[in-house]
Order: sequence, then structure tokens, then C-alpha cells
Amino acid sequence: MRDYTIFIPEFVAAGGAVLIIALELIWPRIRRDILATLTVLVSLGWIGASLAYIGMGDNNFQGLIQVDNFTTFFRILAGGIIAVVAIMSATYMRDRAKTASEYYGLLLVAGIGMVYMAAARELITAYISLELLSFSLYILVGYLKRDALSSEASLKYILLGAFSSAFLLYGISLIYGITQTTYYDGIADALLARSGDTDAAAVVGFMLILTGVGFKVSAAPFHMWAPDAYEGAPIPITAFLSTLSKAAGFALILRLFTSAIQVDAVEWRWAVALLSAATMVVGNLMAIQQTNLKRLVAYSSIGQVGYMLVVVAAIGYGDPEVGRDASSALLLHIVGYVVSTLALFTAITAIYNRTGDDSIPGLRGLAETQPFLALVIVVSLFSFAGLPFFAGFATKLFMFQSSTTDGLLWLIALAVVNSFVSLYYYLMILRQMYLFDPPEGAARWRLNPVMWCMGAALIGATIAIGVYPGPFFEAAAHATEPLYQQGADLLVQR
Amino acid sequence: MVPLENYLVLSAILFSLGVYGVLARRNAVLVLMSVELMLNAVSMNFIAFSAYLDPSRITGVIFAVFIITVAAAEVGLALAIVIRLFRNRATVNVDEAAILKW
Amino acid sequence: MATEVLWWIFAVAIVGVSAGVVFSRSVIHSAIFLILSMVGVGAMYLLLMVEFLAIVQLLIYGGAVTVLILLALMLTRMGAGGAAQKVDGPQMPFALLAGGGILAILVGVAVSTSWPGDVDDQPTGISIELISEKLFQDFGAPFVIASALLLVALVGAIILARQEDAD
Amino acid sequence: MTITEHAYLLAAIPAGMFLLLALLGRYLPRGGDYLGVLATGTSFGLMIAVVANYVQNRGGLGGAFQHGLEAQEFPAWTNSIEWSTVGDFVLRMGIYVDPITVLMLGVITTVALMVNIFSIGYMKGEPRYYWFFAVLQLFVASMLMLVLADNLLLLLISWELVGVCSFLLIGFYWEKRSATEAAKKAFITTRVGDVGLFIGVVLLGKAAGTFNIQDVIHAAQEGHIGSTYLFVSMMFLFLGAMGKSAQVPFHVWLPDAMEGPTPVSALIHAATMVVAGVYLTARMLPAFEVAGDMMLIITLVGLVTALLTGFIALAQTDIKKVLAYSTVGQLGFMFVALGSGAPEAAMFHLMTHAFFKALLFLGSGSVIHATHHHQEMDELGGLWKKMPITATTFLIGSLALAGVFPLAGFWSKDEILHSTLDWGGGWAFILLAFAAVLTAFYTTRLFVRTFLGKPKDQHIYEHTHESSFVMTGPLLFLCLLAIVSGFVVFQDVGKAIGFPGGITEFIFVEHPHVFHIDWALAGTSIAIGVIGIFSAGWMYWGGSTVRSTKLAEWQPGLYDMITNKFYFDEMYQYGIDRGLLGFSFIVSWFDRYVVNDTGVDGSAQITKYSGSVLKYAQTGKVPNYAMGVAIGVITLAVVGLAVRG
Amino acid sequence: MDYDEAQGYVVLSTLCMPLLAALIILFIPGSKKMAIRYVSLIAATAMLGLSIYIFTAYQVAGAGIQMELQWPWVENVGFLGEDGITLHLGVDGISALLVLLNGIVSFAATIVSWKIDFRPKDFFILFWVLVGGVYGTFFSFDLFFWFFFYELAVVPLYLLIGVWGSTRKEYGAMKLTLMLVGGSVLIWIGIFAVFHEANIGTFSLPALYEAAENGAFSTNFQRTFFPFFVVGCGVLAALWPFHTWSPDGHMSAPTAVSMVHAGVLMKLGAFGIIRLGIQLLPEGAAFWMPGLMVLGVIGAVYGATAALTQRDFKLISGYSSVSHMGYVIMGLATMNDVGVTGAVLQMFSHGVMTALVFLLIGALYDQAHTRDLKDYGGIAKIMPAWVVFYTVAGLANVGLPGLSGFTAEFHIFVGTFHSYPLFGGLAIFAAALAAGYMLRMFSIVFFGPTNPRWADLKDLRPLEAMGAVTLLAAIVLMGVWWAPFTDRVAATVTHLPGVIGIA
Repeated sequence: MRDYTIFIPEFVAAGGAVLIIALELIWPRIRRDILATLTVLVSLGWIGASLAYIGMGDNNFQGLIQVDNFTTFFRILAGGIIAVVAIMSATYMRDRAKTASEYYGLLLVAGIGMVYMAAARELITAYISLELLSFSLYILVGYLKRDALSSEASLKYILLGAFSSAFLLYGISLIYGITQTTYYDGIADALLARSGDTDAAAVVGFMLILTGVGFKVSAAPFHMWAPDAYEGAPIPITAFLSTLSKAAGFALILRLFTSAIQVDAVEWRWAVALLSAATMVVGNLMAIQQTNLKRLVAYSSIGQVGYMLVVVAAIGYGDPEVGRDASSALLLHIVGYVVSTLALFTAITAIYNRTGDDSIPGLRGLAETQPFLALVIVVSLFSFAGLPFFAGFATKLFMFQSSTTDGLLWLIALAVVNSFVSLYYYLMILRQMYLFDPPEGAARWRLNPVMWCMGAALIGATIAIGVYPGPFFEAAAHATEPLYQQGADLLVQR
Repeated sequence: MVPLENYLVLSAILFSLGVYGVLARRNAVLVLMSVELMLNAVSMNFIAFSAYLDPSRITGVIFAVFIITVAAAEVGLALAIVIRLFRNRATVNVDEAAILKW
Repeated sequence: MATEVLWWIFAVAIVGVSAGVVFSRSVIHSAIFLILSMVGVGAMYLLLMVEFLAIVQLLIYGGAVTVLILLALMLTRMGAGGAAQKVDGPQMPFALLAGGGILAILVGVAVSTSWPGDVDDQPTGISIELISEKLFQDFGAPFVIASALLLVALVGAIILARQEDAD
Repeated sequence: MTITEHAYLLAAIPAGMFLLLALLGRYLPRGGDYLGVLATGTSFGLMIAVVANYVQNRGGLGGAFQHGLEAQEFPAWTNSIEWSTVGDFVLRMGIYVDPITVLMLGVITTVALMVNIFSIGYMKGEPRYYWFFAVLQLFVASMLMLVLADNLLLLLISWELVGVCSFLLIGFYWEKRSATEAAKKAFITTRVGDVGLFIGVVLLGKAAGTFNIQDVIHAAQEGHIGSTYLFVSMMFLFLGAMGKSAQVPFHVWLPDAMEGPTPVSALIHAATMVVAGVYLTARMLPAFEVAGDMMLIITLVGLVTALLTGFIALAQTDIKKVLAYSTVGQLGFMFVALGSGAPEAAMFHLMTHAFFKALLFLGSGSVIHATHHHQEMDELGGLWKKMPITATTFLIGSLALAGVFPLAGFWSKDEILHSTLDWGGGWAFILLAFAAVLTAFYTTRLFVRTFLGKPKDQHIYEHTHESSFVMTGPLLFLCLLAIVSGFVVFQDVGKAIGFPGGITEFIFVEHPHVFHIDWALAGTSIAIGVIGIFSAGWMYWGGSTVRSTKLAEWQPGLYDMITNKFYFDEMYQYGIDRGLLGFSFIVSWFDRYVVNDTGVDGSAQITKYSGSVLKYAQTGKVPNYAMGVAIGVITLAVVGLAVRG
Repeated sequence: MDYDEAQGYVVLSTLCMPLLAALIILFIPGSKKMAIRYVSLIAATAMLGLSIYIFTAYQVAGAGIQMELQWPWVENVGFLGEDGITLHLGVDGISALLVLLNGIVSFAATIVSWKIDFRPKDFFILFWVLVGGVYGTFFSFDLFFWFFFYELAVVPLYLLIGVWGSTRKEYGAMKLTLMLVGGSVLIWIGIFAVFHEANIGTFSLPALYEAAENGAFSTNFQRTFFPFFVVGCGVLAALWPFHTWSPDGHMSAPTAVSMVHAGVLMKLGAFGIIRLGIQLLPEGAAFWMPGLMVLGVIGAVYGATAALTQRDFKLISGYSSVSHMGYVIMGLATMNDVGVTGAVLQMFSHGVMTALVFLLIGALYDQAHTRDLKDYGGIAKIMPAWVVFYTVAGLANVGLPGLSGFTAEFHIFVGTFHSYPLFGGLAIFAAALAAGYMLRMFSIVFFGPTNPRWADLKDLRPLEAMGAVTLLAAIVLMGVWWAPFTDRVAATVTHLPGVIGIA
């Protein structure tokens, strides 16, 4: 059944992207702010269009693409992230790039890539969507053409991205060899029926797939591109990378790991747990050493990936109920993490626009010169660290709690210890802002009202999730429902 | 008759050579070429699987088509970035493109 | 029988030229070896009786991609000083180990697994009609996304490689 | 309802006065000293009422007093309320009045009143005048509460409170470093004993299931408490008594406590607080008796103290220090009596000692006041002419202390000597008698060198004058008591003042001891006094120290020991400096460098360090990163295949 | 709305008061310093009143949780079942006393913070968040909110110490925060384990207690996870050897923070040991308590010993806190009603007296800018009132009867001697040593010749005196008439699982 109506939101987005690019071609002197505003409008339209699909039944496109609550969740997330990043970028890109239309267009395209990663129920579609997202990101990371760092970051990203894609594809080919299909459901059926002779191919296939998706979400030891890419990228793109790209990776993982290869969890779950442990340890230990804010956030987000992978491991270790609960908690956590990260980057962008300095010592005395931004940074960092009042506390607690299974308690403990280590470097940032006086001659400055409002809204959301997580959690639970409805039969068989 | 394993082994060799190339070579373009080699190996894998095991649905062949497409696009984009880097830094040596570290 | 002999000839050749790609001292030689490798793989596709893919391989890889690579090599050619640089990085020995490790794993997997459905132990010819049907009917959606992907790559290549006043 | 049931009022009134004076004293004219006198005076009056009430009721028991009454027939008033409850652990607070209490009330209120009056003169013009009186009231209140307490907990509370008052008053002249140090020393030394007491109280309370003193004693007597357990807990209890009563080896604080104003020395460090240990031991004596060898220990402690401090007192040159050591020695006498199972003798001596020692202290205070704070015997001498009243009363006090017939000290000391004979036979008697000789000796030395002979410092001598009546009045009153209070030992005297049987029968319950003079013993006592007095007189008459110097040359080692107080202070100082403070430094060092720097900071450093090592993997080079991916893939795959088998 | 529910709203408003104050101050411009102070003062006074009300209104006869208020928060979603997370407020006898403590100490701390002139807005916001966290922990009967507030109380400390502190403040603040959060990490792990093991999909503590009673937690489980709670909470309670944040943290912290921190926050740790350790995992408690007793004794003696040779006021108080919290640990470890009651009393007692000590140290330091004992001498002449207060606080510290310290230590030692006589005997050395370090300080600082350098020092100012009097009143009240305190505490303590009665 080819029901093209389920793509309407992406038509909106893609159309918007084309429109934005075309506008600048037609009218090269158009104000960049208008492009940003347009992007925001398009993403809002995208969200609006997506809302119509909430709770709609079976919206399957040829078994390839499934538009359900899960997809809708990521549509809304994508739209939201893009809107915020676009606002963030307005001033930043105006000052630094000659043309901006492609930039905004690519943001939208990347969002589309993410949505289809979440929606795909077939490996080719998932792979192509993943590459769509990746390509957009490669370009966006290197968008500051005359900035050597930007180009270097982009090069590293694309070379390593392609390298890891090859591994992913090889893994997929092995799985294909065993199952002769690329549909998730088909893979699941075939894996369920497979004989023991195919174990070697299955195991190596899973590991290679894990490598590929691990690279996308920057799990150690596949994480090494991330800090460099984050540091070299334009600041809003760093925000974009650490939110949308990670969320997309987990969208793909959730879809794939809860259905297609869930049945063979015993083969890969230990590896996920191992990756999770390595990732959180590496991310947090390395973050301690950083002096550049973006780089620090990169490592900290690697640490966060480690925590999120706990859920994936739990999907492997627990029964379907644990998997469902953990997945919904993961979605909730992603929301909290995204909101906090965006808040942090709103502040960093605003500061960078003002001072041109993205090092941690550059924040010196921020509490004096721009207390609001200091507050925004504190809120987001504390949210990362999982301190109460802020999203991270509730979401992390829910995430770990729902992932607690007998076999994984050690990992949970490690995760909690790691989030404690992370507090150290967050406090180092706080120290610069609050404990030190601003550098000589630094005066109090006013913040662009748009940025102010956005910062306020984001920390408002962070606090709302932290204090009253109920509705968000419910939404997340609704979003994960379809994952387990479809896989239910399989799970029973397993 | 040529058994399936032959193709798979050949593909594995190609893939490994590609891996070696990525790890060993310093020229960004050569690294890219090594990646192409790896993707080629994967395509061959898919097609071999498709031809031997799945001739009716041929999903592997389709996948190979997409891989070739993506690979081509990737090369184009990557080369643009290499050229970009060359303009900025006058080097295509990946070991020298290491300002971002630690 | 003839197929087998052909196969072995091609196989050895492909391995040889591919090794040339990664071991050659000269960048240009590597590029030429790459073309040869692509062509060899295309020939393999013929042996697998997937003619369409063989053609695609030749056209896209053998033609477009390598030309692009050669172009890039020329654009980024070093001055006289650059040529003296070593081609391999310092971790070359480890790269050999890693490549060998991966080879061992993949070969082991390929050999040790008994692939399900491998009944008659020979490839079945795949017609171009079937491919087009599958590609445009069953996998239309990824096809559309792939087109978007190409567009993105195009746009990206243009904006990144475009000469600007400051360059 | 009788006044005795409300005897807590005795304590409550001074306590209230303390609050008043402490808060408002500085705004009152003359610092409210009259209020202090008023409060203690009221307590004194109430004491009279309590005694009267007690005597009346006791008289009412059978109309005429008979010897050999059973214990329970001696009236004792109790009055208590429930204080707190934790589960089944109920605490009651209340008072218990029996003869010992009555005696203690009498001693405390009398001396306190005298000291209060005396202080008006003595402390005149001192800074913080009101504060002195305030703390004095608090002390009186706590001390009265201590003797009234019907349970060990309240006793412990009061016990510590008197300690604090002592601390505050010793350190009254806190501008002087020595006073501060002395206060600290007093508090900490007694605190060590107090901790013992605390343990003892808790242990006894645990074993008896109650803190009520009578119940505890009962439990001990009935054998409800295991013998070792009882011995240990009574030992701890006795530690507290030793600390408070400055028995060897806790005696070091009392001489130093003389840094406090002299009225304080008279009240706290002679008459009342320091006898708390004696009181406690007497109060708990039935339990001590059944607690293994406790009685022997008590005797030995008393004997050692009496002898040791007797020797030390020989060589002291500070008037007050001589008196202080004498006090310690006399307390030793009392403990010997207690150890000999004669609490009535101990309490009797406690009473007479309180009067004549308070007299002596106040007398010395009068001297010190008159000479503007000169209290070294080497600077005084020949004061008799200048201050006759002080000298006369001091002489009588000295004679009483030396045990001269028929002054108070004679009777009580005689009783103690008697009790040792009854109990342990010869050795304790001989040693104690020797200590008594020493007492007579140093007392005489003190008097001779201070009041007789020629003035050693003419300047001081000339500025000396007799004290005012507010100071001499209490001297005279106490002098009177020092003369007559010994007579209460006679049954007839007792009958005349309301308690037939004399003090010895009044005091104790279980083994009423009928007083009759043993003339042989009395003769010995008299001889002891005479020997001591005359040998001292021979040595020091006319202010000469020639003979004593010769003595010192003859036995320099012994002389050194004595002048250096047997090196107790030095030993303690060494122990504290090298032992305790050394240990403290070690602990501090350990805390800083091992627990904190190594344990806490160290783990942080390790974390940071591992980060700094790890970060060099992030070389910035694509091939290295790719190598990371490759290694990851290989590891995962190999492990995966291996796990799978 | 019945009576108990109405009471519940009292509890709720007590909890909201500090958070509301923080919110109001957030919207007052930083330049309006007086407004900020007055808002704080009003809030503090109201909290004091409410706390006293809660303490007095607690019905001794009722024993259990009173003044309950229960609002569903998140339920029937994900892993959370019925009553998954509820805002379940209430007090029991233990928390009633600690709430009172918090009211008193935060009131005193607020009025001594009056003089803070450097960014008072930020200070008070953080301060009220801290106080709110403390209240929340005491009130919460839901594990989620318990932990929420627990962390909330710990976190503002970093900035409070780091910005407004003194002497190596960055180091002290960082160490303190990390150690405390490190402790809460263990609690967190314990919470995961307990929730998972109980498997009833709720964070509600009463429900979990019931589950524990019904044997939801196996003996092995209890023995494994009890240490997580105890060490986790123990860090905050300065459990040896996790105490080193205490001396350094106190040395660096500003007056008000030292007061609240030493006064109330440390109690949170001990409170946690009761709430999570003893109540949730009684078998684990029974198994581990002897070990805890050893640590408590070591802490008590060790702290007192280390305090003996310190030269900094605050270090002395820091180490003495270690010693006193050692008593608390001992009291808890006795597992008999008197001992545990004593421990709770000691929490209160140590709270008020340490708060008073820190208040006084702050009052001196603000003028003199040195805390080295050797710099002082004869202060009694210049600051008599200060010395009187300090002396009383110090004597309470020593355990002088008539002051709160004695009441608490008495109960603790009765309990300890009942269950572990030998340890009681060892630990009591700390009491003797306490006299040593306190009097040493008295004699060096207060007495002796007056250093003319300090001739201009002012005595306590009226506000400080007011705070000091409030605390002093609590010290004396508890020391003299402790029945109101023991009644409430004992009513709850005797019903704790595993706590035996002393007959």
C-alpha cells in the first residue's frame, strides 16, 4: 500500500528547505535573519503537520517506513531541535558565512534524515537515511569554509564516517547473508529460525552493525571523531551534532535493536554493555582534561551516550517489559538531554557572539557580566550531572531505574559513579563563572532578547521536566508503544 | 562451480586491504580510495549473497545499487572537503590535519 | 570449468591491483590501480550474472569516481617539496596487523558459516527487469531519499569547493 | 508536706539568683552582692528548717532515741517526679534527704554563707564583681543539688556543674595566664575522673535498671549485680570521687586551683566541692562494701594521698598551697575512714574539716587581702601584731587542723584513727598517725612563718592592716565552729541540739557507732599533735629556716622530691606532651596526609591522571582514530566469537 | 479537609516557604539588598514558627507518620505502577525534631547573614534552596522526592562556599561537594537496587517498608546494599573515614553556610541512615551495625584527638563535629531504643550547638580576619557576651549537664553500654578529650593578657546576639527539660524495625 500522505510533514520540511535555498539564489541579498525565521517557521509547520499523526494506527509504507508514535516523537524532536538551532544560528551565521541558505536547508534535510532513521523498518531505508543525515552533517561541520578547523573537522568526520559506514554495511551484508532479507520483521523471523551454523556470521554481523551505529552515536572506542568534529564545527552545529545526530542514532538503534535483532540479544548485549561502560568512562575522564568548552561538551555528551547505551544493554538483558520501560525512559532522557544541551549552546553561542572565545577560562566572571547566561549554563550543566530540579535528575533516575536488571546492576553503578565524576568538570565551569572576577574591563552586557527568551524557555523546560516529569514520561511511553506492539509476537516466541 | 565462499573470501580480502589503506596511508585522497575499496567489497558481498541465496528478491543487488550511489556521492563530497582543506592548509596529509586534538 | 578458471584469474588480478592501490608508492598509480580494481569487480559481477550492476560499476566507479579522484589529485598536488613525503603513516605496521586481523575474522566467518538457502551452490542470473521492478516498486522510498542524498552531496560539493573571493 | 520534701528549694533559690545576677548583676548597685548573701542566707535558713524538721521527725519516731535502730527506721524523705521516658527506660529526678544529706546541707550552707559575706570585703573593687557572686550562687545551687539528689543521674549532673563553677571561679582572674591554666587543669583533671563516674553511673544504672541510689545500693547488696561487674563499675565510680576529691594521682589540680580568689578556695576547694568525692563514697558505701576489694583500694588511696601530700606540704612556701595540700591530705584521711568502714568518722571529719579549713582559707585570704596579694611565706612573717583577729582565728584553725585537744579536729581525727584500728589493725594506723604528725608539723610551720618571727619584707609588712569586720566576722563565726563543732560527737551534746546519739550515730545507719572516748587512743592523738607542733616549732621558731636548710642538705634527694611535689606535674606534662599531644599530632598528620591527601585527593588525582593519560590517545590524526575503530571491531568480534565458542 | 490533612498543608507550606522565598528573591533586582534581606527574614521567621508548630503539634501518642499529605506525581507510566511517585509529605517523631532544628538554625543563619553585602541576592537564593532541600528531605516519604531533596540540599553548597567562603575556599568547596555527591551516588545505586528488588513499581517509602516487612528483600540483598545507604549517607554524616570534607569544608564555608551545614545538613546523613538503612533494610542493619559501631567509635575518638592540636577555630569545630557525629553513628549502631533516641537527640544537640559555635566564629572572623588561635588572647575583656555564648556552646560540646550535649550523650552512652560496653568505654575517651580541646581553646583565645591588636573588636551585634540567643535557648531547653524531645523521638524510634527496647 503506497500511502504518500504519511510523508506530508517531510514534504513540508523538504519543500521548505528547497524554498530557502532557492530564495537566496533568487535574491542573494536577502537578510539572513529572514532565512532563520523561515527555517523556524518551516520546522514549526513540520511539527504541526506531525502532530496529526499521533495515535494514528498502522501507517506503513511498503513495510519500509512506519509512521507511528515513535516516528512522530522524533519528528517533533527534529523540528524542535532545528528551530532552536536556527534561532541560535541567526546571529552567528550572519557574522561568519557568505551564504546561509544552504546551511538552513541542510538543517532541515538532516532532520528528514533523522526522521527516516526513526521511521525505517528496513535496512536499506535506514542506511540511506543515515547517510542523508551524515552527509548534511559533513557539510554543516565544514560550513565555515575559511576556518581551517572547520574544514579539518569536516574531513575527519567524513573520512571516518565513510570508514565506519563500510563496517556497518559489511555487518548488514552478513546479516543479509543469513536472513536473505533487509526488513526488520523478516530479519527477526529468520534469526529466530536460524540454525547454530550461522552463529559466527551473526555475531560478527551484530558487532559490525554495532560498530557502525556506535560510531554514529560516538560510543567508545568509535568516538574519537566526535571531539574534533564538535570543536571544529560552528557552534550551533556542535549543538546540532550533540542533539539531533545522537537522537537519530538512538532512534535507529531502538527501532533496530528492539525488533530485528532483539531475538538474538544474547549475542550482542554484553558488547553493548561493554561499549556503554567504556564510553562513559572515557567520555568523563577525558572531559576532565578539557579547556575548550565545545570539546568539553563533546566529551560530556560521549559520557551521556554511555548512559543511554545502558538502556540498549537493558533491552538485551531484560524481558520485553523492561525493554519497553527502559526505551520510554531513554526517550524521556533524550528529551531532557536535548533540551539541556540546547540551553547550554544557546548560552555558549551568545557568549561566543559577544567575546569570540569558546574556551572555559573565557567564561571567567560570567556571573557578573551576564548572570542570566551563567544561570542558563548552570542549569544545563546541572541537568547533565543529574542534579535535582533539572531534567537530568528525573530522566537519568528513570532511565537507570528502568534499566536495572540483575545482570546490569554493575553497569548502573558505574554509570552513577560516572555521573558523579562528571560533576567535577561541570563544577570547574561553574568555578570560572561564579568564583572568579571577570577580566579587566569586562562590563555587564545585554543579551539579544530572542536569545534571552529562548534560553529562558529552554531552562524552563529543563526545570519542568525535572520537577514534573509525568506528562513527558507518558508521552515517551506512548512513543515507544509501537516498538513493542510490532515485536510482541516475536518476543513471546523468544 | 565457484562456491559462494570464494566470493566472500575475495570480498573479505578487498575489505581488509581497504582497512589497511585507511589505517596506513597519509594522503587523504588515498584514504578515500581505500574506503571505496571497502565499499566495493561490501557491494560484492551483497551481490554474491543475492545471486546465490536470494535470487528471487535480490534485495542484495538493490542494496548494492544504493551503496554504489552513496559511495559515489561520498567521494564527491569528500573530495570537495579535501580540496577545501587543501585551500586552507595547503596539505592533504591526514597526519598534518591535526590541530584539533586532545 | 571455464568460469572457474576465469574466476581465479580475475580474483588474483583484483587482489593484486587492490593491493597496488594501498601499497603503491605513487598516488597516481594508486588511482589507476583503483580503476583496474573496480573493473575487475565489475567483471566479477558478470560472473555472478548481474550484468546491470557490472555496467553500473564500470560507469560510476570506473568512470565518474576515478575521474573525480584524479581531478582531486591534480588539484591538490603538492609542490616540489611535498613529493618527498612518505606515503605511509607511522602506524603502518599496526595497520598491517589490524588489516590482517580483520581479514582473519571475515574469512573465518565466510568459511565457517553454512549459508542458508545455498542449495545449488551457483549464482542465478538476475534480470534487469527484476532489478528495476524491485528498485522502483519495492524500494521506491529509499530511492527517493537517495535522490535527496545526491542533491545534498551536490549542493555540499558546490558550496565547499566553490572558489570565493578570499581564496 | 514538710519542708524536707521540698528541700530542693535550697538549691532552687541560689539557682534563681544566679540567673538574676548573671543577667542583671552588672546593672545592680554593688553588683548585687547583697542578693548573693540573701540567697545563701535563705538557703541557710531553710537548712535550719530542714534540720529542725528532720530532728523533730526523728524524735517523733519513738519519742526517745534508742541505740541500735534498724536501718529503715531512720527516716529518709524522698520526692521525685518522672523526667523522661524512652520505651521502658524511665528516668526519675528527685531528692533524697537522710542524715548524710542533712549534714552536708548544714556544712554547705554555713560555709557558703560565711564565704559570701567574706567575699563582700575580699572581692571589693575587683572587676566582674557581680559575676563572682553570680557564679558563687550557681555553685551553691549545684552543690546542694548534688547532695540532695536521689539518683545517680542528677548527682552526675550536679557533679559536673560544680566542676564548671569551679572552673569558672579558678579562672576568675583570667587575665593571668597561670589562672587560666590552673582552671583548665582543674577542669580536665576532674573531667577524667568524671568520665569514670559517668561510666560507673551508666554501668550501675544498666545493671540495676534504675538510677535511684537506694535502689542501686539495694541491688548491689542483694547480689543482683555480678561481682566483677559491680567491682568494675564501683571502681569507675570511685575514679570520679578521686578526681573530684583530688586523691592521688588526681591531686595535681587542687594546689593549682589556688589561683582562684581565696573565698573560692575556702568554699569550693576546701569545704564543699572537693568533699563531694567523700560524700559520694559515703553515700554509696554499702555498695562499695560488697564490691570486692573496693574498701581496701579506698583506704590505700586515702593513705597514699595523706602521706604524699603531707610530705609535699612540708616544703611549700605559698600559704594557700600549704593549705591546699593539707586539704588533699585531710581528704585522704576521710577516705581512709571510709575505707575502714566508718563513714560516720569520715563525715564527722568532713564537717569539722570544712569549718576549720574554711576558716584557715578565709584567714589566709584576710592576710592576702591585707598584704595586697602577697602569699609567699618568705615575704611575710610577724603579722600577728598587725592583724590580731586574723592571727588568732588562724591559730585556732591551725590547732584544730593539727588535731589539738579539744578543738574540732582532734575529735574527728581521733575517730578516724580509731576506725583504722577497728578495721585493719596496725599498719594503717601507724601510717595514718605519721601523716597526722606531718599535718601538725606543716600547720605549725605555716603559722609560725606567717604570723610569728620578724617580717621578712618590711615594705609589705608596713602596708598591712587588719581586715574589716565583714571579713573578720565570718572568721570569728567559723572559729567558733572550729572550736565547738567537734563536741557534737558526744551523745549529750547531740541530745541537747536535737539529735541524740551524737554525730556518729546520727550519720550512719547500719552500724550505729556509739561514741566513747578511748583515752589511750586520745593520748596517742594528743601526742601526735604535740610531736608535730613542737618539732615544727623547734625548726622554725622565730622565722629561722636554718635547721630546715640543714635538713635539706642532709638529704638533698628527698628534699628535691618533696619540693618538686614528687614530680607529678612533670610526669603528667610529659605524658600529655609526648603521649596525648603527640598522638594528636599523629592523628592530625594521618588525617591530612593519609586520609585526605592520599585517600580523598588521591583518588581524585588518579581520576584526573588517568584522564590526562587517556587524552593522548586523542592524537587528532585520522589514521589513529580509524585504528581505534578497527581495534574496537576486532576486539568485539573476537570476544564475540570466543564467547560464542 | 480533616485535621490531619490540614496539618499536611502546614507541612507543605513549610516546605514551600524556602523555595518560595528563593523564587521571590529571584525576581527582586540584585541592587535592592534590603528588600532581599527582609524577604529572607520574614521567610525565616515564618519557617521558625511553622517548625515549632510542627514540633509541638506532633502527637506523641500517634507515633507514626503524621500530618500526611499525598499528591500523585507520576504514576502508571513506564516502570512506575500505582503510586509510582507521590509527593508524600509528613513527619514522624524523628523528623519532627529535625524540622525544628532546621527552623531554628536557618533562622539564626538568616539573621547572621544580614551583613552579607556581596551579591546577597544570589546568596539568599542558594541559601533558601539549600534550606528547602533540607526540609524536603525531612518531610518526604517517597524515595524519589527524598533523594531529590537530598541532592538539592547538597548542591548549592558549592557556590555558597566557593563564592562567599574564605581560606582555600575553592578546594574546600570542590572537595565537599564531590564527597557529598559521591556519597549520594552510593545512595542512588542503593535506590535502584531496592526499587528493582521490591518490584512493586513505587517509590513510596511506606509501601517499601511494608514490602520489606513482608520479606521482599532477601537477607543477602539487605547485607549487600545496606552499606551503600550507610556509607552514602555516612559521608554527609562525617562517618570516619569519609569525614575529611568536614574540617576543610567548614574552614572554607561562610558563617551561615557553616551553620546550616554543620547544624542541619550533616544530620541529613544520619537521618538517611535511619530512613533508608534501618527502616528499609533492617536485616542488613543488624548485620552491619557492629561494624558501624567501630567506625562511630573511631570517629568519635579520632575527631576529638585531631581537634586537640588544631590551631584554626573552624578546624577545631570541624573535627569536633566529626567526633560528635561519631556519637550519632554509635547511637544508631546500638540498635536499642535509648541509643537510637540518643543519636537523634545528638543530631539536634550537635546541630544547635555547632550552629552557635559557627555563628560566633563568624562574628569574630568578620572583624579580625584570622582564625588562628595563637593570634588571639584575652578576648573575654573585649567581647564578653561573645565569650559567654562561646563558653556555653563549648561546654555543651563537652557534654556538660544542663546543656543539650549531655542529654544526648547520656542516652547514647546508656544505649552503647547496654549493647557494646567495651566500645562505650573506648568512645568515652572522646568526652574527656573534648574537654581538652575546648578548654585549650578557651584558655588560649578567651583568657590571658589581651592583645592590644584586638582592642577595637566589637562585641556581638544585636542581630547576631538574637540568633545566638535562639540557639542557646534550644541548647538549654534540651539540656534541662528533655522530656518533650525524648517523647517525640522515642515514640517513633521504639517502632523502628530491629530496634530493641532496653528493659
